[in-house]
Amino acid sequence: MTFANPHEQLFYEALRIRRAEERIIEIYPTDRIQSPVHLSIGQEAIAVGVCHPLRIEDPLFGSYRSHAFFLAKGGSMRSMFAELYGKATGGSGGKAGSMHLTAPEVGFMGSSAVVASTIPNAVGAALAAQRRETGQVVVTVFGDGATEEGVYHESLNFAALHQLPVLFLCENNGLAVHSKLSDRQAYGICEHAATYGITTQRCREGWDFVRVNDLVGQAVEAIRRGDGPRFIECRTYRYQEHVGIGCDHDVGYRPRGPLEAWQANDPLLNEPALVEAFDPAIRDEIDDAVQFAESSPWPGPEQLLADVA
Amino acid sequence: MTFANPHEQLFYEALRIRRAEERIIEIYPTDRIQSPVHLSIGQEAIAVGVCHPLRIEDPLFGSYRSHAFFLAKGGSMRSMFAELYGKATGGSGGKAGSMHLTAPEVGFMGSSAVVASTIPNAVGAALAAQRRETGQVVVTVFGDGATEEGVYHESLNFAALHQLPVLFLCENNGLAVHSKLSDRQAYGICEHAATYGITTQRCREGWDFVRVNDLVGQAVEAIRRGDGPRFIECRTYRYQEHVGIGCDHDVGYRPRGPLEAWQANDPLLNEPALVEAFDPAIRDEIDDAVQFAESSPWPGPEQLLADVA
Amino acid sequence: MGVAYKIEEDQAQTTTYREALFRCMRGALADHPETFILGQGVDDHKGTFGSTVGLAEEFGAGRVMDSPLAEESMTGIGIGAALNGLYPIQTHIRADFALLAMNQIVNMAAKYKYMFGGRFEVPMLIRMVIGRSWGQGAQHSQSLQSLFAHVPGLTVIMPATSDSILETYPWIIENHRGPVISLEHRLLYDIAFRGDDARPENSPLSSRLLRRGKDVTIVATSIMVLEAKRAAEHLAETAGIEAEVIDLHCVSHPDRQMILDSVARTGRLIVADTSWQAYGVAAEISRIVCEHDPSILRAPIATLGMAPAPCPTAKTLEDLYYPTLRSLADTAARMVVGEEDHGVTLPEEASMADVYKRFKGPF
Amino acid sequence: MGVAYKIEEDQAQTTTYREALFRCMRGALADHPETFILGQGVDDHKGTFGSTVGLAEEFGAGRVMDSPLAEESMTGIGIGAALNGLYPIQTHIRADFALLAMNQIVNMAAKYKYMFGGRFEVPMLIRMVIGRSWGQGAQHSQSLQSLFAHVPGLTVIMPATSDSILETYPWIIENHRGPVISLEHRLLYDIAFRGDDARPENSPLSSRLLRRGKDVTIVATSIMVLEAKRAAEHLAETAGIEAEVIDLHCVSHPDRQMILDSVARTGRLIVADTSWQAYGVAAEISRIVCEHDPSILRAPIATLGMAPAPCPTAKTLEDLYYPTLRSLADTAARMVVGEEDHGVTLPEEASMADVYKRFKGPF
Ligand SMILES: Cc1ncc(C[n+]2csc(CCOP(=O)(O)OP(=O)(O)O)c2C)c(N)n1
Ligand SMILES: Cc1ncc(C[n+]2csc(CCOP(=O)(O)OP(=O)(O)O)c2C)c(N)n1
Ligand SMILES: [Mg+2]
Ligand SMILES: [Mg+2]
Repeated sequence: MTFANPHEQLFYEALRIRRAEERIIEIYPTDRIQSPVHLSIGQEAIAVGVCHPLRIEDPLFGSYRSHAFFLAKGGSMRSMFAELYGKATGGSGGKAGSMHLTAPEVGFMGSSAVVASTIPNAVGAALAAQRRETGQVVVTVFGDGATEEGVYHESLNFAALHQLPVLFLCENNGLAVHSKLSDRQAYGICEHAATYGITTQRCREGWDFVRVNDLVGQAVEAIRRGDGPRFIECRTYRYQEHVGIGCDHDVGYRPRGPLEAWQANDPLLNEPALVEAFDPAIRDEIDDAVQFAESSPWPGPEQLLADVA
Repeated sequence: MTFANPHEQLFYEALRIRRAEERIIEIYPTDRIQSPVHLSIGQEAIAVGVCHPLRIEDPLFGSYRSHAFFLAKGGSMRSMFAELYGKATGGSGGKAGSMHLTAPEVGFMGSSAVVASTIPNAVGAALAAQRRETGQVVVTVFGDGATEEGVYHESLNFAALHQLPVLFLCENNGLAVHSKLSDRQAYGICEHAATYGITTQRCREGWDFVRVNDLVGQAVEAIRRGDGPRFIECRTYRYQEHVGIGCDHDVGYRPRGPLEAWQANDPLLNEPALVEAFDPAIRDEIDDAVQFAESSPWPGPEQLLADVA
Repeated sequence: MGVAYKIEEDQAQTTTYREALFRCMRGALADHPETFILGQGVDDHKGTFGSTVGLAEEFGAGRVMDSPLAEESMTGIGIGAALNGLYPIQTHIRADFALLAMNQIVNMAAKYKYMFGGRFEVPMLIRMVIGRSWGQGAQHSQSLQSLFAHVPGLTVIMPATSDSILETYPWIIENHRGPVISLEHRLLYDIAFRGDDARPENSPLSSRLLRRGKDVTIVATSIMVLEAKRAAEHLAETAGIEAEVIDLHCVSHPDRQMILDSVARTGRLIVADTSWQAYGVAAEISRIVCEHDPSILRAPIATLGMAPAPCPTAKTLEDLYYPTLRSLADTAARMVVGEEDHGVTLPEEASMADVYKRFKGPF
Repeated sequence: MGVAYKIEEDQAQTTTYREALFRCMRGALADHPETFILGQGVDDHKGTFGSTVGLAEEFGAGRVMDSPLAEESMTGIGIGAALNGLYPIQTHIRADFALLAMNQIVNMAAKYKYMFGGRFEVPMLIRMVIGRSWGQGAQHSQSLQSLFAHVPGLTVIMPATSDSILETYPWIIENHRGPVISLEHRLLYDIAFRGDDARPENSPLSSRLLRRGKDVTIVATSIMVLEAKRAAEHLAETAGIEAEVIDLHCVSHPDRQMILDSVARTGRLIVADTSWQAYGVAAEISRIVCEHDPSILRAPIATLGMAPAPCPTAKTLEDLYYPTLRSLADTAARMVVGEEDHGVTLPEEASMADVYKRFKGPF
């Protein structure tokens, strides 16, 4: 696939993620995906904007909400669907499910279902990169809620103290499950991170993959130059419920207004020509991946005790 | 004992602490105090300056380095020495030793040998004070090193979020064991704490008990009025080694210069008339406490399994 | 003050585990002004799987507090609140997350009383939910009772039925002045119980003899208690094998005498637990028997628990990972008949497997 | 690459536990460029009780890194560094502090390999020092092996001698690709060992049969191995009682066959551990025996460990809190003679008690 400009390429990547998750929504009621899913619909622009400036060998660590980053970093569609189906051909051989996607072959290192727990892992990978002079930039992606965990403070401090090549990327969707940010945090995320001596930037237009791409591109360049860690907070908006495939603007914890405002800016909803142009290829890829997952074998009993210690 | 002015009173309190710890140093080689001791010599002014403005019922939580705060808060000299001796008459019946002094009768709640671990306990006590409308102000005392622990971040956030009546009091002696602050922290303690929306103040003259007393007095008043949490960082200087009774300016990790500079300001070393006036009464109290500890019984075997669950 | 909630007198009526939890939470808030609930999402519309739903509206945000994502400090705050006159009830929607609070639980809550010579008490209830099934995976499925039960100063319970909850929670909140950790099983939430189990005679913080039988003793925890009862009924009906079933319930303070008496009678012991076996419940029960008199065992004991691995998500592996009604019945039959080829018809997985299957999250 | 350090051939030469640790730390840095040491104070003049002293000067601050006070993230950083090509050696000067890192140890390090289908490895060594004696108190004295050994994915060792360290550490660093937790005993640091114990035949990650005897099997861990050897020698000399002594060493992966063979021969079992007994080592050994064949036990087993309470500081209580050479010898004599009133002269506490007494900190 060739693209006329970066906007189109990033659009394609973002659309690919959205369609993949929409396919998950379609399949889910059949119970063939027996795995709790945390969808990124509405948040895809961040994943593609962040991953585009990265090299394959730049390690990225994610959370349970990682379909978007897995795909944006270059993880294979087949690997993802097979993993969601719990098949032996999944990226983790069916042992991981949606919450623990991985694709080390493209630097997508790991994703954890324990909030904030991969943040220090990313800092450690950055320490190794610095020590081994690999030239890697490490990225840790986490939600606004993750910044409340103690380990976040510890990780910012260590990264800043040793000027490690790590990008802290906060996807701020204003919610942790159903709890509003203002009910959880007394600090401003960027103001707080800046006190560790880390250069921080805020991106309010989290729907704008080109803007995210540019911001991250500059940050990654600075980090690779040896300027130490950087911090970027991207505002974003989660369209679906926290976990699962439904919508939940009717249950009372959040109003519809901001959803509509966000959607009015969402390129994937506002550029039908590009959607039309890209959908067929994307549909083929997803069809193929689902077919692959469906026809793949289950992991055998010998896998139960394999790879424990 | 009556005093001509607050300076004299606080001087007396501080001297009382120093003499008590000097007595520990004297006794230690006899091995009658079988307990790791973290002395506060050089740091006493903070303890007396902090505790003076407090009410008895204001809970204070400390660390393993708590002789000074125990005494300043009103803990009994006898109780402390008996506890150091491991006697049944000690504040914790001999089960606690130096690192876990307590005197709930005067609001000295507890002290923990795990760095930073009483900070959230203080915040919780403040939550109870707020909920139960007790009018208490809770104080948590911790070192500069403790601010590196994740739970510190979590505790600041919660206290600020709920505007709890708690005073965070950081005794910044620039060291954690033998590690310099600049080798451990990328942030400025006050700048960082301020990002939680907590009013912070720094006191560079940590030898000056009157100044500490005034600062804390104002903060405590504000907190009691319902203004929410406050933060005070006091610079201070530890004269002795981290744990144990020795001096350690000769082992290479810190120069003598700052010690001498600090001592030049230390009222206890520079006002011999007051020392002379107060020493006899203090000596009597300490003699009595040591005598009490010496002659007290050991806890009996029935104590081994008492008070477990 | 009397016990806040009693089991319904009407035995025909059933109560789900979730309803029992809800009644206890509501009862605690209504009857004890010093209680408060602190946990992530306790005030949202899902209300901790329904166990706290609507309580924030009824009792106010000060009594039912949403918490930041900060397990260590939340536990520490609970301890501090307990030290200053409140009774905290804390929730972890997965026991796995409580690993972030181990320092406050083990170094502080468990020790505060003893360490200070009995001068403080830390009354509090920490609820932790054990996840299972439907792709929970390695970090949403751990059953950490052994880690807590190893530590003096903690009381650890694993309520297996609605009754257990209704008997224990109000009693603890009213009478017990130390920290209690309760491991609730997510798959029990939807199960309705008739409430006709024997009730413990004294403190509910002990074990329960649920079924008499002469052939084999099954000591079980949490959801394995249900499997044990089903297995016992199946074996009695189809093969005349009578299993005695003990719900261990208070895993930190099991009723040693009850276990020893039972094994002395049956001579055979199966331990069915929800966690890994090394250093787990089966190990502890083995110690109790071995220290007392191993000769009461007429055969080697059999133990069931999770496979010695993190939990995989693929259904095919998950099915092998957990012990089942069928594997339990098979084990008991083999033990009593004394042969691998015991000839006893094994139960279809139907009943409980259906429960597990119906579970589709949310968490 | 061969094993970095071998035990001295000259049997007369002795090596302290501290020296053994130091040689392994130095050897790891010298022979394996990917190793680094990360821990509080590892680069200071005291150098983790002497085990890392001078290494920062020799290998640079990048290889021997002081860490902030931040146990959870330090462990997480170690894991991340391991995932990206380094081999971290981490230190906790008290095992108690590792409770702050439980999430990274249990939820991450133990699971990273399995959870991702074997696509990652987390080779790392986490050293934790067990404190004891002289007023360490409740929070500086815990011996947390059981908490870790319960969790699949972790390998947990308790080196009891200088040999154990010299055999195991270099081997792990060179050959083992998963996380290893080593619990070192603070009171062993000053003890010099002659180095004449039998060496394990294959991997050093197993148990060690240290002494043959026909009358009773003593399975011991850490410092209790020394007490067991002393007790065995005393009993042999004074009463002709021959105790077989097994150093469990790898508590997560004990040599089951060695234990079962021994108990089958002696018929009697004592387990002497450094921690609490509930859900502890004695429980696990009991499970191994009970699942295999409890009839090999001719008597109830006896177990020694810490009293079921947090550790008190008063000397009088601390003396009761820990098992001793004397209580171990007494237990063995009672078991073998079969009577409370066994008539065997018990050892004076002299030797080990002297060691404990000499210990005066610092931490
Ligand atoms: C340590 C821990 N605590 C609680 C949870 C339950 N939980 C799962 S996701 C989540 C919210 C996280 O919010 P945020 O970091 O903002 O990420 P988002 O889901 O919004 O992308 C919570 C509380 C968990 N998985 N881990
Ligand atoms: C959680 C934890 N980590 C490490 C230690 C070991 N330790 C004891 S005191 C101390 C230094 C604390 O420094 P600081 O907070 O500045 O207090 P100070 O001793 O200077 O008063 C350390 C690392 C501990 N007790 N607890
Ligand atoms: Mg969020
Ligand atoms: Mg300090």
